[in-house]
Amino acid sequence: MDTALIPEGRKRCPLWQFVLFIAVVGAVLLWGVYAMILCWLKGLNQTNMNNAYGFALWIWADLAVIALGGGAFFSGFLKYIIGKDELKNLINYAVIIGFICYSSALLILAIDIGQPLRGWFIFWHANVHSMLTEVAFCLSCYFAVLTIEFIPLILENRQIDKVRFFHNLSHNMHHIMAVFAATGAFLSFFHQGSLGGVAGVLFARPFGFREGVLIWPWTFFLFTWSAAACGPCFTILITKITEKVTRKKLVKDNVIELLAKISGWMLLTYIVAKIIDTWYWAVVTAPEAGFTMMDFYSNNPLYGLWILFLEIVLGGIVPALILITPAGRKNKATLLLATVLAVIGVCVNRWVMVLQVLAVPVMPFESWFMYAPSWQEVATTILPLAYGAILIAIAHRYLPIFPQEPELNPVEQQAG
Amino acid sequence: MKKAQEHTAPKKYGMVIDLDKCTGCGACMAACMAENNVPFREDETDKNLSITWLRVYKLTNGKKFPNADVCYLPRPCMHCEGHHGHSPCVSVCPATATDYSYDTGIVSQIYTRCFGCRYCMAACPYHVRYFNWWDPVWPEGMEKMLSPNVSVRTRGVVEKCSFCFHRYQIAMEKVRYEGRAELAEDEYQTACTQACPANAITFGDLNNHDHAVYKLKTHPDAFRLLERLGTNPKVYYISSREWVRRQGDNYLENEGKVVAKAH
Amino acid sequence: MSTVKAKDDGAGGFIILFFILGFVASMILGWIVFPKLLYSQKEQPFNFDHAIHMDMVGACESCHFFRDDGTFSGIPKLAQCIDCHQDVQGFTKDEEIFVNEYVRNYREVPWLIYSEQPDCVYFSHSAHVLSGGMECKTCHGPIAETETSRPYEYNRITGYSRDIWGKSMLGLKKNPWDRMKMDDCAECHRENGVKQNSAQTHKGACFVCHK
Amino acid sequence: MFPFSFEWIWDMSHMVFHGGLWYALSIIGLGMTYCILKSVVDTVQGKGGDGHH
Amino acid sequence: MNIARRSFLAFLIGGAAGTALSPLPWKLTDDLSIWTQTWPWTPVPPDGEYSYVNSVCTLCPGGCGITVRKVDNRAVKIEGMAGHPVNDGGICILGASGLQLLYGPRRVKAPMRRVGERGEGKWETISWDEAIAAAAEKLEGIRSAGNPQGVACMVGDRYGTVPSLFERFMTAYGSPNFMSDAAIEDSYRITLNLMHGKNAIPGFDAGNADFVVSFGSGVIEGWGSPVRMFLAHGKWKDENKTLVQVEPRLSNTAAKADKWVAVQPGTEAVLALSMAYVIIKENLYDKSFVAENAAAFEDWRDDEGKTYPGFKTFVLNGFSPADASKVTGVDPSLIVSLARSFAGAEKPLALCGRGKGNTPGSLHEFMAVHALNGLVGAINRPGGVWAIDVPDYVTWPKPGLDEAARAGLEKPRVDGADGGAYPYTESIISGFADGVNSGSAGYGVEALLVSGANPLYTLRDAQAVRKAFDSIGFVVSFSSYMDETAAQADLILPNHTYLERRQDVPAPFGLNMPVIGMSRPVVPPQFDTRQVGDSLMGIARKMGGSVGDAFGWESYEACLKETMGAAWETLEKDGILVKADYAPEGWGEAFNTPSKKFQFFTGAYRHGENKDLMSQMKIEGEAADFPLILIPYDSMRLASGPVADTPFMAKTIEEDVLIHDDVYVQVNPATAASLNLREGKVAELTTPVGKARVRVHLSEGIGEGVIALPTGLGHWANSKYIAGKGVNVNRLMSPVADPVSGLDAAWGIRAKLARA
Repeated sequence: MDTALIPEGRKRCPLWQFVLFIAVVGAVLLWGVYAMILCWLKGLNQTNMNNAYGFALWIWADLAVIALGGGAFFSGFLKYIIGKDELKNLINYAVIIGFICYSSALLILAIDIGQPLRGWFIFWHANVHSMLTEVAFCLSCYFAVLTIEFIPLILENRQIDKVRFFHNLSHNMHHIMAVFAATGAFLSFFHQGSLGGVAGVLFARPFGFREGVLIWPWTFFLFTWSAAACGPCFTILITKITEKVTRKKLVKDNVIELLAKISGWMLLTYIVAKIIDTWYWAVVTAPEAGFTMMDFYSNNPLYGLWILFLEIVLGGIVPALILITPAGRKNKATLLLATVLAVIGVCVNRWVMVLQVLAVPVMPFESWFMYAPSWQEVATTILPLAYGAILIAIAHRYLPIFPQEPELNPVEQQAG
Repeated sequence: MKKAQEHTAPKKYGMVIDLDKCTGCGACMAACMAENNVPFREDETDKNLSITWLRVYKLTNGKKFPNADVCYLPRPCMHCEGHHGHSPCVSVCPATATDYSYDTGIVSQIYTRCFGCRYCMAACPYHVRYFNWWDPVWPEGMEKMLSPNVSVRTRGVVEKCSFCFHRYQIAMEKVRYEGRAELAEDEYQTACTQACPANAITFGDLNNHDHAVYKLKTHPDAFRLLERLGTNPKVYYISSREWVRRQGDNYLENEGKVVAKAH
Repeated sequence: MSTVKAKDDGAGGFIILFFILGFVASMILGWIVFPKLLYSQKEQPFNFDHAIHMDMVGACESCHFFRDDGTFSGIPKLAQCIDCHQDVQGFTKDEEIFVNEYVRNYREVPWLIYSEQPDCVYFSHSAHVLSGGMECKTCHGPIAETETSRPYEYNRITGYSRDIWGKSMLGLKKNPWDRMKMDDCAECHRENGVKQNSAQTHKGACFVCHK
Repeated sequence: MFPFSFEWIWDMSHMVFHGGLWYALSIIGLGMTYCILKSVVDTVQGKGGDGHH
Repeated sequence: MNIARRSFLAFLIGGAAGTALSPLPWKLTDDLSIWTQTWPWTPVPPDGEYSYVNSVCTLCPGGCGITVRKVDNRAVKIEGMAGHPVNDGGICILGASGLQLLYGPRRVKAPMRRVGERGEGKWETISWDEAIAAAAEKLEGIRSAGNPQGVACMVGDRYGTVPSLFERFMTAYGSPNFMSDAAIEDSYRITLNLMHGKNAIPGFDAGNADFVVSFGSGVIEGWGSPVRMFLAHGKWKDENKTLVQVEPRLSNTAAKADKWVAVQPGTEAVLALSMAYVIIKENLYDKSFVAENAAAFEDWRDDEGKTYPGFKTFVLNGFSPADASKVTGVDPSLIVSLARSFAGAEKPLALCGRGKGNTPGSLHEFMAVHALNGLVGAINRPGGVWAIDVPDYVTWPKPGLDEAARAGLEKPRVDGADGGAYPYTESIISGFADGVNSGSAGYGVEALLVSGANPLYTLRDAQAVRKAFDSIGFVVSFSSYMDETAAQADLILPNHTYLERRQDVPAPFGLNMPVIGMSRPVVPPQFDTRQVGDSLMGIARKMGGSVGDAFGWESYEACLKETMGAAWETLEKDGILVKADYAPEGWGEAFNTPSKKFQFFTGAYRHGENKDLMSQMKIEGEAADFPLILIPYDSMRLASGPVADTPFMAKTIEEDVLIHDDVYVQVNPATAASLNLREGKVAELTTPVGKARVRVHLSEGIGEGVIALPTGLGHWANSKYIAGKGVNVNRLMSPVADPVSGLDAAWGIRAKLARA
């Protein structure tokens, strides 16, 4: 059964290794599921969130995975809209990573709300002025698009492909994939942005608030931009990790380098915009609310200027410079470093825009609000990682994700 | 409907709290809890987990003994008007569970609509919004004191001060029964206003020249919390102490006092 | 067409048949079995003849009256019924139950209220009847003409009276009193321009009807 | 989300927002319907891999 | 794929399509969300007819009028009664949450007899007949064994029919050991006795005063009739009147005052006398009042020709601001300016009695402060202190005494409140434990009746009180709630709560007009409880003989009705009887001292004139072992009397008072630094009588060397909402008998604080 499912012409690890891996990661997954069930049955008192910290680890994780999942929409955009055809060798994986990120994000949202059985109110009773409504709609729609993009991949499984209808379906879906990808890019642009808007529109939260155009604060655009810049880095990073784990080369260097180069330029332009935004905020926006920039970075045990340095310099300027330099992205070590830094950079940005926003005291007689997650929160945040690892393992084992794999790893004797 | 609808001038209910008079005794808090079926738990010492629609903050002037000073600041929901009713919380609620009425100026919260995303809590700089982290539990027999005028909230929803809007509703029943058009000032008062033993709280229609709040809000020592953020709150404070007024908002070091603008 | 296909590989007919089977089975389940399971019935403590009372007292307000504070009395309390029912008034079995079980024991009759709104709803009778000049019938239907009390139907999941969501599973209504959902209140409020002052929806503000 | 729901208003922001939403939903829905129908037709017409390698 | 599998798939797809087109998924989704609106375990309060019942709150001696909002037969809210002469619509936090006592989980629901060990919490519910019989039998046994004096009784309030019934019972029974909870009222009463010659309670026309100097009184922390004082405070603010607070700690009153005078704890009397020094020295006193209506201002001679120094000499000989400054720590110039402003004000008023005034104080201090009022003539005039006759409407004929009773009443009191040492004091509840433990009365205490009091919690040196209780064989509690004392009792005959009973509420403390209130049943009794008057009469009647004969009334209500006489109807109708046209007595009748004038205290007070008033009132502990001084502080949010905090109140306890189960001790940062303690650190607080785990809270509101703990915490028998939280400060303090009154005058205790 196992071998019959494995794509032709590709070598996979022995079944016991695979099962062992799934079992180990599955145990972590079950731990997360247990915590998730606790939260659903007993309520959010299982977390360490409180009335001052209504958004916590989960929402950060949510924003972070969506930013990282941005590789899917941006690669799709590059391939289908811009026409960077080389990216077809990476797009499948980008889609799977995106699918994992987005399904995780939706799951987290379902755990995070106080009344999960009323979760659908966000659609049915939608308030279009709320950034969260926009997030929910675009997120769900884009998740649908990702699912549509993922389906043909599943249908390409050796056994499923044998069914004529599925074969045709897969073929037909591939045929109009550009339409879906374009829709996905459109949706993605908005929801990445609206996630940025979540904190940016909070005009009574001076740390998060940004001015902007029309209904969109600058963070709207910065979030989209940073997701487009850092998402592909994450795709590259996961690809590299997959290559490491499977001990095979799966994608050719030129493909990776192309994506890395685009990513680098995106990151550079993003970080320039981010610096301008930060400067304007520090000099104009915050003082209008009665704050100096240092009010946001002092008198507390965690948030200092270091976090700004980590986000902008280490997580932005450094990886951008590495990636736009041919030598930087050709060198395996610096490429890896750059992608890791970019991922850290965008995660730190999301952290700051979720958690620091709430930590900053706004009423002058208050002090900083600090928070540490409970194990249930940590477990449910790790859950998507475990789920992602399992899904990647299964997908990689049974689906022909990497078109270049057979070429890069020729199998001497075809397995029976 | 046969009869014409009441056409009365839009009201803007608001509050003026005299911090010189407020003694920090907490009667307003208890009256509010009793009025609004607020639940209680065994350990309420973590104030970030404790539901108190009206919270009395303790402000200190930061000076050394014996020049230290303390001021209590009761903080109900500010019922921000924001810009045309777009208060910080109202516009962010994804399910339209919180709303602003142009008719009364009250920010409503509908518990059965709220699904507990807590975005409004993140949006509110005053921390007036409280999440029901736990199921409310009354010891056997104590559910007898629950008021039918305010619905009991379940776990997982956000709640907040309503300016005792049910009291407005109850008062209006009588007004309608007697065939009157308007509510008198003393017919609709919040539970905290009524209870305050120091008479520190004044409540009424900020639009109505005849109401006490109309004049009080223009007191030279009146200010509003975080006014410069544009929340346009409807709760005014009066304090004769400069240090208290300064703690009402954030100011840069070399900035003078920003004068309260009555809306 | 299907016969042609059946000839082709002999499976198409079966497939379509099973599709239809599945479709019909689930339709029956959803439209017939499910409503039966969802709703349960309770009988009123005893039958109440509205018509005969209307003949005697003349108007709804005689029993369902407004108190001096403007609040609505709702279903009359025993004390009020006793005014006439100190002794058995007629020869019906219901009258006998009422007097023997309730009047004699000073026990309130646990009437089941068809129009009972959920706890989150604030409803003012004075606003509708006194200010709005509405008739009882508009919302409550021709209950005054009934001689028997129909069974009280309630939703097993929500516990609410079926009259709120309405009889029709499609949510359709012919008469204004067929349903008492939020949309029904909102519709009438909109038509009559009642407090359409919400910043969010430009319709009725939430606190008009919610508590 | 729908014109008959209480929260629906015919104003600019709603039309832009819901316009975008329904546009995206239609593309997704129509696209998938097209794919599935076409695949059914293709299958019936005997196109595609024979399924028996 | 075979046909069966394909058909099954088709069946499923058909089923899915059909389901989607049926109401099932949609209605289910909708109904599940509606189900969450009110989960089956969420209470839905039934609606009904609204009504309002006026009554009087008796949770503290404040005597506020309350209006209870009812829905059908449920009380849902307590509000202040508008127009009431005491509180005019206002209400305090305890009063506002009173329904949580009525419906609370710690109600004693029926008469109960202890079955396990004392305090173990094992009870059996018994009938009222059994309960009454059990109490009567036990008391009869003690009496017939010739030890009626071995029965003691503690009541909460002193006046009114219920305390009087207990007093009557003790008299008829033959025991001198009738005690009532002591508070500043007792110290004030003795002060007025000595300085006015009247058996009176003080009334303060605070609202009309324009310059108030409070010597540690928690004007807005529950002193006097709390809501009335809040209203007065609000009036001062409105009318730009001045409040000066003399207190070692930045209390809420100090914070609200126009001037906070941080004084060394325990030296308030010295400051008062030093102000008197300035006023006399600078001739600022009310000369007409002093000349015409006061005695012993100048040196004076008694009938035997012995000369005594007058107040003037006394003050001028030792209380110059320079001298006083050394003791009080208050700048001499401040004393001078304070004295000038006080004397220069139109209607000055000086108040004393620390915090809420739950414990009496040093009589010297009370007299010194009252002398200040005398100096400026703030006696029996608008804005001043009025002497209001004690409530005297209980005018029953004396009970007939049998032999046993007469013999018992002859015996000395256990608490030491006898003619010899403390001639002015009726009872000294704080001396009871010591008396029992030392056996000083010469007989053992075999039984104790407790009503309206919670001595195991409220009395200082709780260990000694507990020891005394343990030695008493039979403790009967009449408490409505399972408080600390009830939990240690042998028999509980639960009283109705104040919302279920009819009872007279005499004169709220501090009100400057005679008022009688009437609390009445707002709701029917929720449990099998009985008005304590009926329980007591039941016991007496069961005992029969002269004891039974002393209670001829049919019921408590009959007794109340008879006692109130003509006032009954008004009380029934309005719930209150006010002598609205009351005015202070004219100078002719105002003073009943030997001179028929206001007596400055060197003249009034003949016992131990040589007491050194320059020194602080001594508290327990030596500075060498205990370098710090611990003072208790009161807060409106912490009920510190017999009744504990309600759950609502517990919610309002501030974050710098309690964290989880740990109480914060307020420490000046400099003191903390010297002890190597930081904010929030756990520390061990030790006093000569006990030790406790506390957390450190740095506060600039307290001076160096002084630390403060809140009162009202550290309950152990109450509901889980307050029990087990913090420390009962009474457990860490010991009573110090005032040399004149014998009442507890401790304002603090020496202590030490160390890292734990």
